[in-house]
Amino acid sequence: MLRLEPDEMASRVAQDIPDGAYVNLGIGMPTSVANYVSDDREVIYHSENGILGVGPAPKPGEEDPDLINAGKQFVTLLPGGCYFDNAESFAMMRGGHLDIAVLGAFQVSAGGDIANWATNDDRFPPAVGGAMDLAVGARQLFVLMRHTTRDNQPKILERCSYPLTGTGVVKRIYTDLAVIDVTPEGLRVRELYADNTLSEVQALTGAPLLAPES
Amino acid sequence: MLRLEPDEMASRVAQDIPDGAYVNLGIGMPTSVANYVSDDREVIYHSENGILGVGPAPKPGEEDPDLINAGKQFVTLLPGGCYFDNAESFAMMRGGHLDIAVLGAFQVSAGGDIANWATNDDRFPPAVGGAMDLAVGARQLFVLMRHTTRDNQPKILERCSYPLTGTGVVKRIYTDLAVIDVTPEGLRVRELYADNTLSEVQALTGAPLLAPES
Amino acid sequence: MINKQWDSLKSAVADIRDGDVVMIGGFGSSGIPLQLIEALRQHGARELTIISNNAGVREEGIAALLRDRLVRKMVCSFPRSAGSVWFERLYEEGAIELELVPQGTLGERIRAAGAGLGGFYTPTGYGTQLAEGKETRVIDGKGYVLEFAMPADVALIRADKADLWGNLTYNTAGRNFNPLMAMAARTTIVEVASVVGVGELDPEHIVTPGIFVNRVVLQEDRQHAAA
Amino acid sequence: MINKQWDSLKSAVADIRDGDVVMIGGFGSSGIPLQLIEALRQHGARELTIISNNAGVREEGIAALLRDRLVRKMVCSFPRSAGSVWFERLYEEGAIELELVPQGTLGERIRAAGAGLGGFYTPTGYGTQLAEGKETRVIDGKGYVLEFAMPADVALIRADKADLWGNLTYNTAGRNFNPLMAMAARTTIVEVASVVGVGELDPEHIVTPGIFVNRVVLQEDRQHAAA
Repeated sequence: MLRLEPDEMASRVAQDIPDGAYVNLGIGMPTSVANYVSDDREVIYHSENGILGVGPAPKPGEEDPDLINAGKQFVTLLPGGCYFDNAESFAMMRGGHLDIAVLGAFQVSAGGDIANWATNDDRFPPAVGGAMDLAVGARQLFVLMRHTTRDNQPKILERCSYPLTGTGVVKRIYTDLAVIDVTPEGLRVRELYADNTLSEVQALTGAPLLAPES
Repeated sequence: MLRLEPDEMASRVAQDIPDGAYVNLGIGMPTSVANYVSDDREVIYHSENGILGVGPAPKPGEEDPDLINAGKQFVTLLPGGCYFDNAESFAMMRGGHLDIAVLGAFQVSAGGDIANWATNDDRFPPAVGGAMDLAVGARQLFVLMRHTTRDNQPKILERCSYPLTGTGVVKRIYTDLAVIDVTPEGLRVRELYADNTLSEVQALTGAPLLAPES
Repeated sequence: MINKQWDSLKSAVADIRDGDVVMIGGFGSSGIPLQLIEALRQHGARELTIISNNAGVREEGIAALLRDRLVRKMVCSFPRSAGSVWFERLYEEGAIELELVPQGTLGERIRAAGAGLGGFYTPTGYGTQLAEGKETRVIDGKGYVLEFAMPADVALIRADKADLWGNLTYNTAGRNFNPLMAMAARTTIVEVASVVGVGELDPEHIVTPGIFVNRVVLQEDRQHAAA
Repeated sequence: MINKQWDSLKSAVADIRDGDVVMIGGFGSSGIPLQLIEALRQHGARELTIISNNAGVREEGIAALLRDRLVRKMVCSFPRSAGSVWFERLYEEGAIELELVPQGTLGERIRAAGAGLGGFYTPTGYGTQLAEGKETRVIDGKGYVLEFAMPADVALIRADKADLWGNLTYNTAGRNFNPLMAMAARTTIVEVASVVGVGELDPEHIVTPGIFVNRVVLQEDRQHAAA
């Protein structure tokens, strides 16, 4: 069975980012999606800390100490970009102005619930950041995650066991095995990579999968 | 009995505007208060349409069509002034950031209610503008009005008969006869003009007046 | 390449439909999209709900929409100004519905829609006629009125400069409701005095980020001036 | 003449009291008033409630307040970052209270306090653990959580330039929570990289109007640079 590498997963998401889209990429693997959006597409990246038009990392020595992204990495601003405060930034997120948000997740449910901010391990203090605002607000919420945990347990489930970030909000799931749409009828496979079969992927999934529409 | 002229009334209010104050002057007679604030005081005037640091009228021919005050008159901006949108402007008003607002009124009650936006005449469509936001938000709300109606009926009453703008918000009333504080104990005369006596002023007032504190 | 500029006022408003809720920026004569309003009048959509601070004076702006009887309902804070004869006439005839909203509440309801909030508690209007029939609540000893978000189908706004991404700056006090309405409508259409290239506006000085703007149209006299 | 400039960080924070609620601007390392925080640490007020997006890393900023055990409670969205060792240690010890607030709700609660609103309905967190025990409401078919305004005694913020009236501009993404916190505290204290004369900031480019600012202090290294 083919399992995509992280860069291949990011590249697959990048194919579905349309020209002219306003996009928020979550911390971690989603951030790398930008590296694979082809140059003929003008995509405007949003960062929750108050940037539209996020550009690539600056050259060493040219960092602006205030110009970071949500992951606290130094970035640059593209021509046409701008700055704003937290209230305006989250108005963009919560108010449905972003076309697409791409988030990582611990778990996604068949109904489109997402859990990505806390495990049930209470040794560590919790932290939520902007995840819940993104989850409720983006017009389309894409999840980018491995299909299973390290010990091969499914991360796509009937119901999430971890604390929820948002309910009924996920539109599409990109994993290392497949692309899956969350639909009113249930989880519908949109694409299987290489020769992966529905039954192979189903075996690693904790909720029923519908076959791709022909 | 001495009745101040409108310019004298405005001048009397101006004496109580301290140096460095942020002040909103309502439409009509209150607007003229600015003409009497002495030059040794730096007062920053707010206009609800989105200006701090409102300056005097422009010279003829130098009007900026977008630069008007709440009364729709052309104004200028003082050095140090700035512009902002309606939400930020009313955040200043409602959020308690203005030191003083001076409003005209049809009626004021003994408990500090103010009625200044509508009469009970329903031939005309109602209009409220920013009056209710100013009434609830300014740290100190001063009312500047004639003591009585044209036919000598009191405008200071036990209860307002006109629709209210705000309840329990007026701090001080400047009329053509006296200056009156709204206190928890009731209306207390702060100042009687010239030889006006308490009983003369009381006769034209629809609520009990307390004598000035000695 | 992203280019939000439309070539005419007429085409920019052509899909506004009968019954639409239309926000119109401006305060008195300041920051009003007069050319977009005139294009909407010529377009002729009817039964409109107009959300705007004022209701126009003489035959100008919103007053012309009223005169042509294109408006079913006005939502505003100050419909009655010197010269607002068309609003007064229709109101007297019972030919128009009015929802009177305190000015700060009007702006905040628009902002709430743009910011994805359902509603908010404001002290404005508490204990007055304008709170009658509304839910109230005492929070920390102070009375508040519950007000709900107010979205729109279309916002017609005016700015000073735009770039091709729809980033906007304004002239002096011309902001008023314009930046808020830009956030709150499904389709935001802006008329501007000039259009500049992407990157020509200082990113620190942009007031309305282009994400809130769908269509940019140059004012017609400016088009002539540039031609 | 209005002059909000104070001559030292020390004097600007000297009246912060034990038990005060203190907002601190910044997001990660961006737009943090590090010098004001250090002045507060030296001042030594205890039992503070700190409202800030993060909880500091290593021994810097808020982490140093935690290390000195000056903080009773943190209100923030993301207290756990790489290197937030002091927060983690106190949390594990049970020596600090945490109120975890989604980031957009944190900003909006601060703004509500500054704007005189009592509270608002947000969709963020609806159906999650962070809404447990909170009032919810369905508006037009969508679920919302009721959140209340969050004011403070003091806000410590950072800006780029200030004039003597307290008007502020910021550097790039250094705005984040700073303009909101400026509105929400009884006393707002700002550290800046430069102070200019009244009228030297373009009125179109001022981000925080001086009405929201009480005290301006020049950063100490900037004071030396100017001397």
